[in-house]
Amino acid sequence: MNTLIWLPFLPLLGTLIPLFSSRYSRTACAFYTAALPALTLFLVLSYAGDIFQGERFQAAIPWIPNIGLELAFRLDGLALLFSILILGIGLLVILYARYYLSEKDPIGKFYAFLILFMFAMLGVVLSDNLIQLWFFWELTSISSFLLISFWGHKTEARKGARMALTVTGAGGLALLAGLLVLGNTVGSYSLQVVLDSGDLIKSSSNYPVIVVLVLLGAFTKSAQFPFHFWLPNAMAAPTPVSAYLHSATMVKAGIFLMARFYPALADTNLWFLIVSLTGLATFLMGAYIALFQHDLKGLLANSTISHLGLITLLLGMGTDLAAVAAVFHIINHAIFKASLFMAAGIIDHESGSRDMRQLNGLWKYMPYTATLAMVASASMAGVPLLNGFLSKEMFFTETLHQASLGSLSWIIPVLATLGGALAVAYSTRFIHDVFFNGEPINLPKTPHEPPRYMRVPVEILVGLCLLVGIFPGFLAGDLLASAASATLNGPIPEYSLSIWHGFNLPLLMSAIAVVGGLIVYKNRSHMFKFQAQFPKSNPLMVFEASVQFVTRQAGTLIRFTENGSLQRYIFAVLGLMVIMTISTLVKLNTTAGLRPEIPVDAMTITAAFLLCVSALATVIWHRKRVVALITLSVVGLIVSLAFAQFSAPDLALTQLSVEVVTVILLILALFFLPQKTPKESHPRIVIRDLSIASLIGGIIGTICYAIMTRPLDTISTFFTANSKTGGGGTNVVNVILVDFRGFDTLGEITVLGIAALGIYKLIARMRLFMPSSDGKGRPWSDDKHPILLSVISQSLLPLALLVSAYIFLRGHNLPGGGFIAGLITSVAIIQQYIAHGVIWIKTRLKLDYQILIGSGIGIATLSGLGSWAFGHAFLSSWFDYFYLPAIGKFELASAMIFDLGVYLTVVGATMLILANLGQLTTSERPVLKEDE
Amino acid sequence: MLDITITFVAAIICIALFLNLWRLLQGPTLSDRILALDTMYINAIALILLYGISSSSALYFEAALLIAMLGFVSTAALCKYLLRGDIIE
Amino acid sequence: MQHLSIFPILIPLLFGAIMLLPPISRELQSQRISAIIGTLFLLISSATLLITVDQEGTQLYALGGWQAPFGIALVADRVSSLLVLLTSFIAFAIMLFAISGKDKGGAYFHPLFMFQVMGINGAFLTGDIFNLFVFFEVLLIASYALLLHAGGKQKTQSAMHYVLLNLVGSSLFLFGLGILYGTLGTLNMADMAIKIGQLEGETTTIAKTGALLLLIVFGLKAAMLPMHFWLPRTYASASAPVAALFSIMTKVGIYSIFRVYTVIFGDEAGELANIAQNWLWPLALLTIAAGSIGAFASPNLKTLNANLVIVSSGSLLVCAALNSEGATSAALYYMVHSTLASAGLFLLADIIARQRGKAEDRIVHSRPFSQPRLIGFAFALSAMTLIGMPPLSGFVGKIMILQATQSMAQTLWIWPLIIISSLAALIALSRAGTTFFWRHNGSPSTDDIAAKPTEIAGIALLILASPLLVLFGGELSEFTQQAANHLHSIQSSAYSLLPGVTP
Amino acid sequence: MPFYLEIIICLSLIIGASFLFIGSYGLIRLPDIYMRLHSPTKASTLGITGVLVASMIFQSYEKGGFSVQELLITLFLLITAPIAANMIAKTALHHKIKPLKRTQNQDLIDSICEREEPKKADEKSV
Amino acid sequence: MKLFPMPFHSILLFVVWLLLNNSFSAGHIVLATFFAIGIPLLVGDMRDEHPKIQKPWLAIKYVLMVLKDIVSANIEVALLIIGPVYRLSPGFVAVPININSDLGITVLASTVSLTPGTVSAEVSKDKKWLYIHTLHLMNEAKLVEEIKSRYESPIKEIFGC
Amino acid sequence: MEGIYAFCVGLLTACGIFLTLRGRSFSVVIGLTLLSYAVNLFLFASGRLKLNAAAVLGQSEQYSDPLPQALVLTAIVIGFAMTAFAVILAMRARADLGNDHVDGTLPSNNEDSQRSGGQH
Repeated sequence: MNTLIWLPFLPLLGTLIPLFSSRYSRTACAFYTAALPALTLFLVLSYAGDIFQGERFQAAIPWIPNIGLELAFRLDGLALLFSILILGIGLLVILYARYYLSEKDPIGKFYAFLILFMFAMLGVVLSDNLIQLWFFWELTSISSFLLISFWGHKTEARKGARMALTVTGAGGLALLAGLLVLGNTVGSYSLQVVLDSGDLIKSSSNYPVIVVLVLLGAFTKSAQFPFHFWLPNAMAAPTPVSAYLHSATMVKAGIFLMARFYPALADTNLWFLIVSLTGLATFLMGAYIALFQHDLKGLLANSTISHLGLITLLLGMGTDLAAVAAVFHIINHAIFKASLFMAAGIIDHESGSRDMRQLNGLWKYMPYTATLAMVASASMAGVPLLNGFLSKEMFFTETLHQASLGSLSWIIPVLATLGGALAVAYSTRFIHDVFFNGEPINLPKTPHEPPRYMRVPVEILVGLCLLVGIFPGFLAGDLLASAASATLNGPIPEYSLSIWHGFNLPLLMSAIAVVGGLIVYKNRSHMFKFQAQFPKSNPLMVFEASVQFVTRQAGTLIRFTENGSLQRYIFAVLGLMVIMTISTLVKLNTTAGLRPEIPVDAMTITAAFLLCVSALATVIWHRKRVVALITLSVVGLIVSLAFAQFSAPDLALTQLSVEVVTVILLILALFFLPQKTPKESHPRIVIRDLSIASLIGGIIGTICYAIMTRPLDTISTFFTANSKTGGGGTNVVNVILVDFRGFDTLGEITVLGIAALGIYKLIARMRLFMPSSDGKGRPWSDDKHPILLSVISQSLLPLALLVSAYIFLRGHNLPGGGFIAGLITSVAIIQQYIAHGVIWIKTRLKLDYQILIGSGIGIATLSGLGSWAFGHAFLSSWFDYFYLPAIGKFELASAMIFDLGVYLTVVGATMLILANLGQLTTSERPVLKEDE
Repeated sequence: MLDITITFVAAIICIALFLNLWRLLQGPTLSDRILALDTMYINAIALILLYGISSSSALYFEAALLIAMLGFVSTAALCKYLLRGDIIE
Repeated sequence: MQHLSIFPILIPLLFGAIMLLPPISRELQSQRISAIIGTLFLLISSATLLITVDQEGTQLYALGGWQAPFGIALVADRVSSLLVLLTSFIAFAIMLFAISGKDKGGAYFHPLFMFQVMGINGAFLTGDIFNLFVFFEVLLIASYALLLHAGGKQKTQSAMHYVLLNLVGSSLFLFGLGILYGTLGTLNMADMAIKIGQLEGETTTIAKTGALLLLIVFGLKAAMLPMHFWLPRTYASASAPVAALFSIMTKVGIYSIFRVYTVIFGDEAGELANIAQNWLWPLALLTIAAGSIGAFASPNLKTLNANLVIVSSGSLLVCAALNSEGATSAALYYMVHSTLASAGLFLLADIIARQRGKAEDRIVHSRPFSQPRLIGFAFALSAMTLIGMPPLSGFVGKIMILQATQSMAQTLWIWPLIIISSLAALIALSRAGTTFFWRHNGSPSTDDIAAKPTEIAGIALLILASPLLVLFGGELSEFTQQAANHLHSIQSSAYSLLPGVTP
Repeated sequence: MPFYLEIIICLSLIIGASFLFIGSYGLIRLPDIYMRLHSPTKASTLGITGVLVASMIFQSYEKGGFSVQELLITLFLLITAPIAANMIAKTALHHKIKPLKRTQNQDLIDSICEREEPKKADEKSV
Repeated sequence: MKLFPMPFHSILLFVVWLLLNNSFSAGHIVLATFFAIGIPLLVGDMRDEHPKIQKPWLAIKYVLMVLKDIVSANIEVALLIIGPVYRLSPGFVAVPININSDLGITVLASTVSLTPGTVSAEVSKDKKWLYIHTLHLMNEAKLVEEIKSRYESPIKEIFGC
Repeated sequence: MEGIYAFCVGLLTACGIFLTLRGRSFSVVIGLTLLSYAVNLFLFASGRLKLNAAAVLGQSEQYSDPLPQALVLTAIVIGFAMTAFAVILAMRARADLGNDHVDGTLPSNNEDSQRSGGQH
């Protein structure tokens, strides 16, 4: 029981072995690599007896219950069959690859990928949970991608692998969707539950969706028409990979999926139509195309497609016997196709070519291999006494026994016979063209027999072909029976596995197929000529071209939308805003609320008028930058007056000082920017911008009005009530800033500090454009530091500092505070810079602004941390009143330390910004000719 | 009487502000505009003080003080810009 | 540890401040050491916080001792503590990466990094909407500065767009805040959630405009269409550690959307219940589409990754639009996954660009890598994670999102888009990967450009987190489920945070 | 408030306002920048002093103490106004703005601009 | 002296602090003293060397005189402004000065600007000439003479330069 | 009064937005400054307008809402920091990219825009 849980993980453990053992000899590496799969195979086989008795092993542990994923494995007949195929053929491929790969190829990596793939495949077949099944399903896609692209330096390998990955990946996604719907419909992701609720599924309205999605997954993986195109291009992989992936495992995953969900999904018209018709089409088309391949592996790949189509067709027919036939053919196809691929690999390996136009008459050079290959391809063609014959007979029988197409049902056996004929034809071609048909033409190497052990896997497989063909019941009976029973999730129908059923219609069909195939082969030159009329379409090219087309189109689209125009980006944001807010605001019936308005007075009107006019002037003159700056100052002034009028003295102070610093900054910047803005907006754009701007202005104004005229209950009464008692200050705004919401302020000074640091970064190593003349081409004055200004500034500095100290100290109780004080100090220092220049200051003022910022933020934080010592929360304020003789009562509060931090940060940040900016220019200023 | 006077004075200062604005918009030279701005600052101080009187509150004094201090800096900076381009050098 | 919930904010703040002061500010080496120590502390405290929250429930921290709704409260619930831990984790990993040389090229990298982390953590933890604004600004301004780290024309250009757009965004944020305060009279999100249900008459309409304005702001941060244009260029031009750190920034926007539109404007909001969802629907889907198209069109790996960030944003927005516990849980899981994955790939892209010489990370053939195996392996892992292929974490998140859809109409819209976007990622990343690792000419560079041990460690931390997310997916998804549960119940997300207020 | 105080306040307000007004009026009325400079620097300074005096008296009375903060503003303005005027004048001169035609000694402007001694220094100096 | 690098400023600061706070309480006197000593120490470096006031009483007298002049100047200018503009005859005047300290020149220039009808526009590079603009220039020589005698010489005396 | 106030806020917003949509960094910065004025006024107004009601205890009978004032203060400071950054960034862009267009490249249809640029 528990073995089952870690059984699939045994090979996974093995992925590491080759990586570490590759430093030893290649043989050792192969040997060590094979150890774990062999062990796994042994363990799996140890279950076989019980399974043949009809038992089923299941084991599960929860994993991610929220998505229905659990680690659940089951080992029933179908899983057993596939496990044996995967592990058995895998072992043979490991052996084979040891000889196939050249010294240069990193064999460790190859084995690691191979084992990884083996693990994934094993996971798929052993899964007992839908999500887990998909999990491993995708793993097979990835690991097969790695294998196919093993020779990644080759373009075909890269592209082929990518195409395989894309197609199977897409299918995998569809499968995921299908499985999720399936799980939803059933209410469980447990496979057993799903298999047991076939009726529920088939009667559900989701059924078509499930079928289509699951089949998409299966068809892409199994290279069914119209998704078949990736498989031939995956032949760029090393031949051991093809032998493994494209015969027994990867492509069979799709088939496995259909078989697995057979009880749950099959046996409806929809299923029949999709599956059998797809299978039929694939069967014929693959066979037809295979005939015209000159590449040995291309032929095999297309024949694989064809055989997969055959199995699909069988699974689609919906009869129990057909399902048995399908399972049987899965076994047979795996055996003969793996051996054929290996044989092809040997031929390629020993002769250096895979082109059947060059490869001729190899019988002479490698008779032993030729014999093996011939047996295997005879099996592929369906020659009696070989395993291929048996399942093909069953197939023909089943085509005769179905009637789903009504009166047109005869078409299916006819077409099946045609397909059989084509199979015979390409098999014959494989045999005849390669081993006979004259002498080899321009082969790179002189062919010879391969190393002894390279043939061993082929021998084993061909032996199996024969043995199964002759003693089917003995060798494959139990396996087939249990697998078929698992597929059907119930009892299996009566069938006979004997070679001889007497003369009957299927035998006749076989005979027709053989004869027809030989005739077709005989007349192949006509057909080649006929086929040559069609333009050769390389799916790889088509795929690449279409990917590139999509990429190009996407690029065009992206270049159109993300055209790098900020104006457009901002417009998009604003446009969305307009749409959103207008759609809401139209529901606002009355703008004005019930709150009585304040009566208008002359001062307000004046201020409003000044504000509006200067704002408009700023807009109108924004191209004359200095003028715009002046009008902007007016706007700022009026805004601070407005704050003052509406009872916000703190705001007025802050706004004023910030405004001045901003203007100074803008003036500084203006020097390095063009003095004027060219007129470059198209009138249409201007109109557009004007309309959106006025729309937004209207919206904001309306909302503002609507809010102001409605009464409101706020939490602020708490602040006014607790400001003095809890915060120790009478200026509620300041108490909020340093106490109630001190955390905001901490963030705010951090922002300021960061801005300064960022600006410092910006300024560093900046190469500046410095105009040697102003906007009208006038040279600058040579009076760097007007003496009147310098002298007065020196006198003003102590006064300004005093004022800032004053503002700072009173902040807690009256309008003011650390921030405004900091700005005043900064402005005072800036004025010194303006009056005296950087060099003068540098020699006199030794302040590291960066340290100021750091210590400011640090002090503010530490003042907040102080409260921890008393067991209070961060930033809990503390204040008390003290009495000193002769001075009287005074207040000390932790908020003041916090405010000091604010002050320092503000000074540091502002100065770091402005002083550095100034500093930068001084050294690089273009020298003017004084006498011009 | 005080109320009437204040209203009257406020009106006068408002007119003065309008006149400043006129000059500011009219120009013709940048110096004119700066001068107008400077004058505006002074008138704004008066306005604030007046508002302080009318609302009998001393809270607005600092605003006036700040305008007096900062207005000068901003004027000086603007002039320095026109003279030298770079105000901190 | 009653102060635990503020540690994730204070630690980076203090470390950032200390790094500005001598003697640490003088030497790069000591800054590096303190940065590592700082992020490590941060990681430890965040993890402790998460554990505490998981065991003891939501931690409420009233700053200054002022109880909500009057003071600012930090709310460490499952959602925020998870994201804080995520932030701290990637910060640690990125810092590990950065200290081997990427922190050169400009001053103040470490303090800015710290401040940015502080801003992100603060935005996650705060329970006050204005404080959220403040932390938004902290993280934004730090990101502006960091974006310009190590200079270059492209950076300047993209920074210009990024900064100006976000400045507009900040203005809108304040408008929205003004409207909400003007109608609700409170700033605490829990309190708002309660008061919004009591609004009457046309005030609700006004409040709605405010809410929608906020949606735009958060959408801008989250790169929601049509406001995603800034993202690809910005992320692609940022230097690797910065871009990696940015990968959590879009998540801040998403997180805010969840916070605001499931808690404040959630089911209990009366007339204003679930107002955002109608808008989110189409925009989220279009965002996925736009990101996928962008991924196709990306000329280089960083842009590609940036576009995938947009796709992940779109997927998360879809979850927000779905507005169910399952969807929120899915979103939380997906957020963790996609942040780690894209951060890892951004770092990796830098190594890739460095070893490919002139070709940098453009998807063209170039000289081979000097460490092809290591890089190839890392690339494969992170590509699979981003595509959402098992066995890496992407698929769990994707499945959770897919499972969260309820109605047929939802399924019809969401599933194809999400699936197609995965396919687009697959095609784009496989194209990039095959080109990078297999299309070569010349020989690898002989310069000393090999990834340094700490760089590898940083990348490994991020990339290898992905399989762990799958391995412990059960526990994690259980956690996110509880977190979502908490977020969707107004009882736990609002009333329980306000002592003395009962429904 | 005692009547005499009210009168004083009103008077100084009105005087102040008138000067402020004249200052701004001059700004409009005078024909060139150099002349305009005079009116705000002088008239407005005095005007503001008037308002300040009014405010001083008023606030002193209101607070029942002695409020002389306003003096500080006056001090500031007295210090800064001439410098501001000087800077503006420098700017105007630097930009070579033509003064009114009838301005005397226009030939000085060039040397002022260059900040050199007057070209006709010998004749002029006393 | 080291405690008071700028004695004049110290006094000024002391007074201004008390002015600002409108209070003569002990606490404010302590603070005022603190700032009066502290700020000059802080900004002591931020100054060029300037001559000290040699004759404080003369300085006070000078200030009072200037204040008186300011009032008269304002009235005078106000009348000029209101009066007919066409009668004004503005003009530039170059005033030779021989104060050799920047502070002195500044004080002179400020005074000139604040007093009747004149605005100081520029100081020549060699600091020998003060250019002024007059609103109504009637007698150039007389104006120059008046400036020199009424303002320049007291300033020279006050600063002793 | 409220009407006028709202009108001013709307107008400032409109002016700010219009300038923000211009192509040159300086105009955009000016626009953002205008916009931030509007924002501050708007946020301030969310606490309703009151005359003579400064929120200083003991200075008036009734108090205006102090909270929005505190918020606006924070917003002003943050706005200042942001504007400063944007301004310097604009300079940096000019230095790095050679022009002051927000997109870093001049629109192709305009040749004479370079004229306003200065020398190094």
